[in-house]
Amino acid sequence: MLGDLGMASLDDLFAHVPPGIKLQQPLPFDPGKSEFDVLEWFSGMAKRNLAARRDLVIFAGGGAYDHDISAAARSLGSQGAFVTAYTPYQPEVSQGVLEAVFEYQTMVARIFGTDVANASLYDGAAALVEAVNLAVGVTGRNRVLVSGGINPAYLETLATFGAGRSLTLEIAVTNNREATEWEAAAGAAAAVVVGYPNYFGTIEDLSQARAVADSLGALLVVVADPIALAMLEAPGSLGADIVVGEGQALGIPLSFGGPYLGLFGASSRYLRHIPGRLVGETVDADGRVAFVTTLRTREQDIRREKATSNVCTNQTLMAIQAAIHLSWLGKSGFREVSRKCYNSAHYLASLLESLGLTVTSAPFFREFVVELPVPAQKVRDRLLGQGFLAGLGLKGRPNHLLLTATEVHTREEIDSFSDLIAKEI
Amino acid sequence: MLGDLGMASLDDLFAHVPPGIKLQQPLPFDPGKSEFDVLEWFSGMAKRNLAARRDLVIFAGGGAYDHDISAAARSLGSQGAFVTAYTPYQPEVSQGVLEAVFEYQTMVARIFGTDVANASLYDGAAALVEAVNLAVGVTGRNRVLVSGGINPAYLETLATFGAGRSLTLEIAVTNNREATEWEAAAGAAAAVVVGYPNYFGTIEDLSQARAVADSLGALLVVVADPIALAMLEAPGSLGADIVVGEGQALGIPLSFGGPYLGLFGASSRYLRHIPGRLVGETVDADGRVAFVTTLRTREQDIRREKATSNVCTNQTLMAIQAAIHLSWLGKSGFREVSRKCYNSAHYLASLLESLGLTVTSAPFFREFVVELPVPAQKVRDRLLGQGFLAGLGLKGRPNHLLLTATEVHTREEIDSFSDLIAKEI
Amino acid sequence: MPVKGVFAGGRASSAPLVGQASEPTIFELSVPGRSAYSGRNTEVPEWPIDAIEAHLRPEAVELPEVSERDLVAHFTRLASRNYSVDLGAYPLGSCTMKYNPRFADQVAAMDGISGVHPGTPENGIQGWLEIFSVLESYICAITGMAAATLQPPAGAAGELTGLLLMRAYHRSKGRNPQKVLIPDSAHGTNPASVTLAGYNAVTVPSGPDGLVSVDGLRQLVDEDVAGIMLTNPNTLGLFETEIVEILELVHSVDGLAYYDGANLNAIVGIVRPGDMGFDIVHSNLHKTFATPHGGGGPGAGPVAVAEKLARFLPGSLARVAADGSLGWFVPEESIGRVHGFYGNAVVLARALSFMQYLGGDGLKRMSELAVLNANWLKSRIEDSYFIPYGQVCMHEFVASAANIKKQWGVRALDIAKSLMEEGFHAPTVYFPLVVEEALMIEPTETESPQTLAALAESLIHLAELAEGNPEVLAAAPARTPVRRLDEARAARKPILTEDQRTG
Amino acid sequence: MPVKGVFAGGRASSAPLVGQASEPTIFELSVPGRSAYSGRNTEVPEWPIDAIEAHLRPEAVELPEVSERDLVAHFTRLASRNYSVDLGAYPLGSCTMKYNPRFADQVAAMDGISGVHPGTPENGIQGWLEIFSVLESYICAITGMAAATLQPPAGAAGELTGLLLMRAYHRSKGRNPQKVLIPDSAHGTNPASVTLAGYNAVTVPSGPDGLVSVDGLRQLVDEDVAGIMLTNPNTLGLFETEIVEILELVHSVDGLAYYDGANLNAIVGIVRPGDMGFDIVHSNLHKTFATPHGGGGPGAGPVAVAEKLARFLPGSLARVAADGSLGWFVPEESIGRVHGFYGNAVVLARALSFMQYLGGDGLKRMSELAVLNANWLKSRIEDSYFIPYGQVCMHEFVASAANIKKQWGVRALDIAKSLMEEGFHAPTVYFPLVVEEALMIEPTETESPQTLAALAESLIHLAELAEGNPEVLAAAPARTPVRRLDEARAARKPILTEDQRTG
Ligand SMILES: Cc1ncc(COP(=O)(O)O)c(C=O)c1O
Ligand SMILES: Cc1ncc(COP(=O)(O)O)c(C=O)c1O
Repeated sequence: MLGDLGMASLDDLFAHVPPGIKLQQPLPFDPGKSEFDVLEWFSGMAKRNLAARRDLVIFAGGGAYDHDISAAARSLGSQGAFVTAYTPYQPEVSQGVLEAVFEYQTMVARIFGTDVANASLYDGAAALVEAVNLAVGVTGRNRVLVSGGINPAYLETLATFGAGRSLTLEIAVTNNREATEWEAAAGAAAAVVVGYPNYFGTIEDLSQARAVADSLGALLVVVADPIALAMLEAPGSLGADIVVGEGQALGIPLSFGGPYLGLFGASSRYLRHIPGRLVGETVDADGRVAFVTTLRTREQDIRREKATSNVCTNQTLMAIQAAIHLSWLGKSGFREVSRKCYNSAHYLASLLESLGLTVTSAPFFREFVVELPVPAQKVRDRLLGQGFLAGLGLKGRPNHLLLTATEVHTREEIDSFSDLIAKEI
Repeated sequence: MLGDLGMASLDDLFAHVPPGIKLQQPLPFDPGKSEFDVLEWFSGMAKRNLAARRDLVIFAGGGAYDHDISAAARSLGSQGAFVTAYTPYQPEVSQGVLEAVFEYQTMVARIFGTDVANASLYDGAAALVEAVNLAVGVTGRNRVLVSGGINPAYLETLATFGAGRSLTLEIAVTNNREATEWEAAAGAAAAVVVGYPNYFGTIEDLSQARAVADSLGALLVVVADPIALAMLEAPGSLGADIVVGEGQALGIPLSFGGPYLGLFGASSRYLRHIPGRLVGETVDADGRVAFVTTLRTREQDIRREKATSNVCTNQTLMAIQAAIHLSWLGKSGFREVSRKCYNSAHYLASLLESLGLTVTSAPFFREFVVELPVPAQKVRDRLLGQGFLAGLGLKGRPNHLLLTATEVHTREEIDSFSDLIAKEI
Repeated sequence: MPVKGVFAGGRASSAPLVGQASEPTIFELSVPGRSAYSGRNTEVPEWPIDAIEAHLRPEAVELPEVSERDLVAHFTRLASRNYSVDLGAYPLGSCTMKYNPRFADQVAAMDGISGVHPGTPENGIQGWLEIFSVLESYICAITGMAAATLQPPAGAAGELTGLLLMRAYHRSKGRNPQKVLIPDSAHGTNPASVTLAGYNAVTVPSGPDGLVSVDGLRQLVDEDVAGIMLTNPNTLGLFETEIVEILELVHSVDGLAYYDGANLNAIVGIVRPGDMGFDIVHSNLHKTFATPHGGGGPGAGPVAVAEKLARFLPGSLARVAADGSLGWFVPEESIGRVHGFYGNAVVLARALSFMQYLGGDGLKRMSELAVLNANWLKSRIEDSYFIPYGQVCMHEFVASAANIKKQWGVRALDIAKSLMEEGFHAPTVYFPLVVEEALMIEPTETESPQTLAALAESLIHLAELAEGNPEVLAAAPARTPVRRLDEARAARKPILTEDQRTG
Repeated sequence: MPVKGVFAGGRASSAPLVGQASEPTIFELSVPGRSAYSGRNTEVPEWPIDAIEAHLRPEAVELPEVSERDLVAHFTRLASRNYSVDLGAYPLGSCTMKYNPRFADQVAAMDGISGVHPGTPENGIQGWLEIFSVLESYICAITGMAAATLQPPAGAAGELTGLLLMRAYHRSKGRNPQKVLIPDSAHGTNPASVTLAGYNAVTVPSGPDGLVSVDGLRQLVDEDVAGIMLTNPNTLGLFETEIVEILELVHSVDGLAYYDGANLNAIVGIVRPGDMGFDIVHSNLHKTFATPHGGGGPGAGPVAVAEKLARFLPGSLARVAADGSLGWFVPEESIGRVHGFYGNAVVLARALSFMQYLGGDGLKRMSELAVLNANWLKSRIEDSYFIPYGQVCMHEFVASAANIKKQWGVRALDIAKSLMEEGFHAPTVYFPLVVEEALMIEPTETESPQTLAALAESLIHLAELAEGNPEVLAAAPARTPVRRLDEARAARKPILTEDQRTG
């Protein structure tokens, strides 16, 4: 092939690269390895991590939950046709991805109770950032009132990206049942942001949040746990303008925090301001139903510096996997899993209360805060050695633990966990 | 649906089954379980087995070898389109399976040096049985001269099925280098059967076996190890009429002995007597190249009691997986793996010899017999506790071990193994 | 600059989504020097080759030389040219092409399942032994038998094993009867197995109702009868209602009764072969218990037997040893092993996982729904196709295109090929042999009512189409990856390898 | 008995292999009461619901109700209607659609990789921390940078992160410049990210050779310039030969230089952004390092920076703690986290496995072959297509259909759509914006010479076809699962959910 180009060596291809900057030494890496050697290295690494079920019973959530994932979702979601395709820019040969995403959008919109949903964002935190950006864009304001019950990592992400747009974030503190205290706020704002249930597990009163938003002329942005929404009233029905959330619980492995799935639903009022891709239905030249990415003029590749968002690559594969897993759960299974999470968490809370501990979150759904008479960090460390991930610590509250339980936990596991906690207090 | 049939209950469907024989009580099984509960049960079982690499370094062969399997073969071989299809009776919608099997047949024929190969049989033992049946069929005789160097399990299987056709099996004993001593045999026979390398690892002299076969008017049936054939002269080129073997080493997991892959190649002289399916090339109505199962008149569904064999379901999926793995190895990789097996086995043998032990197989390729000064069973038991499967015992030879090593074994593993053996003797 | 065949390896990128593009063989894609292989770095020294110099091959085996990328694309494109259960309905009679639940793939992939060497001592395989032992008990409970060998790797292997057990039984009594009775509707493996077992197959004609008649059978039964092989329901999908009488007749001359379990999907939890009077039963786990067919295999065909035959079973059986652990056990009068190791072990594990998943009730429901689906589909198409045996069927039924052929010249084959054009797999055709222009249809329990309705609609549509447009059916399929093949050409000068192709 | 729509759920069995059959949505397949679900038996007591009674949903969410069988068939059929790298060539410019080696799937599937909760304490994630730490060192060595955050989950997220680092740098110096320079050929994410970072995008026009001219740039550079964003090679596939001078100019006003790593596939092991003078570099691991694109994601866009910027990086970074173990570390002046956890961790692991698989030499060879393939393909088609910039290209090149359009009315879009009919994926069209009727072609290093030859042949064939038969190209594709879509209709009255469809 070099000969066809009239060249003698591969180096000739780079003759126009200024010699002064060319790399003189080889890359300082080991020579290539066989796939078996690479796999062995990674399996060495994997052994030095504590894995759910294999090594640990996990009572930690905080936006990442240990759920059972159907074999169907695992295998259908990993088909090469989905995994090795690009963004469906050529719909004639991308109907598989497009139709699956259309189904995903429908499921998210129904769970959230919103008119529409997009084709996915990076994760829950990114979805929140985009929601606030939308609100800032449509209101032309940059003040945002945020509940202190939001996932602190999301809050930090919002603050990081908010720096670019000079957002002012005002935090509303939470009270002794871990619910937001909306001070009598005044002045105009772009958005009011609240969790549902919030990070501490408490089911917030959305009608109150809606009232606050109305009083500030702000959009109501709700950060929701989709598993809870199988049973709880949809935020969209309770007045949310935008609903976002983390979709990991919908059939995505724990994966050390990623790739996850940013869920984004909104009222169709904001249709032309929605970030990310949208798949819509249309027909082909023969009149057959078909799907296509639509309203593309919002997107960065067309609108450039005036785009509603800079998102390009998103989390399509996770969206497809979630659509498959949600279809596997189905109407009744989704509700049953949700109910089982509720049961497990409440059963665990009741055991801890019977040890004399106080559960502060109320009412909660599947995650809650418990106060210990000893440092939470010590308890977590001790239980890790005994095969339990004993929840998450809470910043600035050294004696509190954030716990969750799901449909994977057996009564026996919950009982043992509670027994071990009893020994620590 | 019952209504459409004018029925009131599912029981009505079985009204014509005599009540006297109907099952009165429910099946005595647990109620159905979720897939997660089933998986947990099996993973409990799996933990109680010793797995290659995870728990054991395996120096045992005997027809089942620990080889590296490419990720490509694993994943391409498990595509639903191959896994969940039936026998390709409708070629218009089965070109995937058919073309893959055609490729497999070609690879087997080339490895064996035979004109043709079939689409697979159950395993190495079954392939040997079918080969002898073919010989019995074409010669009209039922006397078979079998080398004592054949895998004893294959020999037993041959004897079992031979009972149906009243075969007389005469066994030729092996000598002190584990090679067959062909006594000056006389009288007509259907087949002469020899291993290559044989069960004890010795590379038999096929020209001698061919001469014996000629003297008896018999077909020469060779049971070959395909990995060795990457380096050794093809049996077909050395005069074998039929070559069979176990294909597990060509990309099939150890799988506790199955599903494996019966390889079967033959001279085209016997084309119309070959057992099992054959895929051939033809064209479709538009003249496009296409593949189809052919020479079907040999088969049981057409020829019934006069068929050359009763095989129906075979091991197609394993044949496809072997074709993929062989393609991944390629011309040079296949040879390299073979050579590495040779290196490992000879390196191990040399270490054991330097401990003063005697290796009896000669010349050997990748498997050999070693004589210990202590009971082999004791050594195997002790090493199992230390993470090594120390070969296989040999019937009637309590102080001998059959050992192998492959391309997966590191020098360090072989060294440790030899050190541990040193401690036992 | 025209670009034509500048490189070996031909055209690499075919177009599966637009259909009808041929895929080159892997050999055509091969280019000298290319390779996907990379091997583990083991540091084992290169060993001199002189000891085996005389035995070496002059040239390396001509395996394909392709990159991993080209390899993956090739086999992905091949997969895209194949119909499968995963894609849609596969109503292939006698084959029980049901959906294979996905979790069983995870069972099969576990290290402690797939990575175990068959030569591992008993204390290193307690999990496997328990899987074998539990599966044996499930099979015995379902079939009504006392003990089972799990070795036979497919139904046909099970048949031959069973017939050898029959032989061993008669031998043990000092007898040597020569005949095995087989109905004319039997599957081809039955007579073939009979021959391989050294018996003579004697055909039992079916009666006008498609069933074995006791009176007809009586003529054939004498002291030379070693046994009978039956499926029940038979291959017409009909339950042999006189089964008890039939088997009593065979037993009256000390013949044994063999049950071909290919049709077990109709009766699990409802009636057991043992209770019908059978002595030997094979099960096709790849049919009834949802282990995938793999494009033609692997399967598993365990053989279960009544108490009186247990002592002849092939070893190794998983049994509790004196110390309470499980171990291998070989019956005293064993006929000997019938597989190189212990059978298609991973297939066996898959089948057990399916049984546990469904449980006792679920297994019974499985058969009930299989029978319901078949009857419902039959009732939907019976105005369009001649149904030679009209009674309630079991899990499958046979329709006939004989009338359509007579009137419009459209054969069963044309219907089958046209059904592919409609997006379904074809039914089994021209089997069983006793029905002219047979279309043997087995929907299985896993197809939904709407799939059955769609299938019925297509079948009815084709019967209607036959009237005015026989040529359309004769030309079908048109839009499949390839059209009808020249099968005669394939058989006339067989091309079975790439070398025969080019040579 | 006519059979029409007797059941809800519509037609379930479509016909992917014959193409052009629509697949119903999963909602259309749904039938009340059906379910694939089964849940673990945990024995946790049912807990009273009264505490949350007031918050309950009146009705269950209308998720699909399908059997697992129908679920599997549906998503298998959808997959069969999608082109992918696994099937064939995907020469989509700017996207680096290379083959994704299969073993990386096994890395991703390991329990100890995919099953780890991100909230696990440091002593339970030493393996993950080492993966992060080694990957960071690989990325720094490849880009010539000092430290890197692995958090950004895609290229665009990396851009915004990088621009916020730029901001933090200027702030730390008490400065507040407002402009970021971007060439007119830049990818849309660049200007969009600039806006989101609170900067103003200032467009730098390309010179006639497709490159940024130092002189032109000089006019735009002043104290208000926060920095410049470039890819090199640029989106025309051309190496900015004056890159050193360009960046010196920007640095002369204390501006920073951002490298958009989308085109890194051209230069690994050959030249490093750090050595060109860049301060901030994002890498698209889903492009250069072969993590699969997933139909549009997930990706990973780590951002590496020069020493002077390391103190601003987002936490958490994997660093060696006092006791020698690895732990999380947050730089003192960190801009804060940019992901809910630690980024797309499993994608990161895949990318590292690819780097280790190729090794140092292999990574360099990868880029060399990517550039070779692009140049070779360009040379093959340059008599048929106008190549606006004729110099040696890097890993991709831009052709133009402007002349073909002018002469025969055939647009770049028609060529792209026709190429699908030929069995290839289309190239990127109408980008970069600076080329009329652009066809942006990136073959990648993983396509073989014969695939490139076949692709060239098809492209040449289409250019020839344009002459006499423009209508054929305008009507293409014809045999794909669907034909050209009415995109205007989709945008006019958007139907984004099943409810909007039926409602
Ligand atoms: C009725 C009947 N008997 C026996 C068999 C043979 O079973 P196998 O294919 O597993 O060998 C079949 C297989 O199709 C069958 O349908
Ligand atoms: C030149 C260039 N820059 C940036 C990006 C954005 O990267 P990502 O899609 O990962 O967000 C792309 C993606 O196509 C690109 O081609």
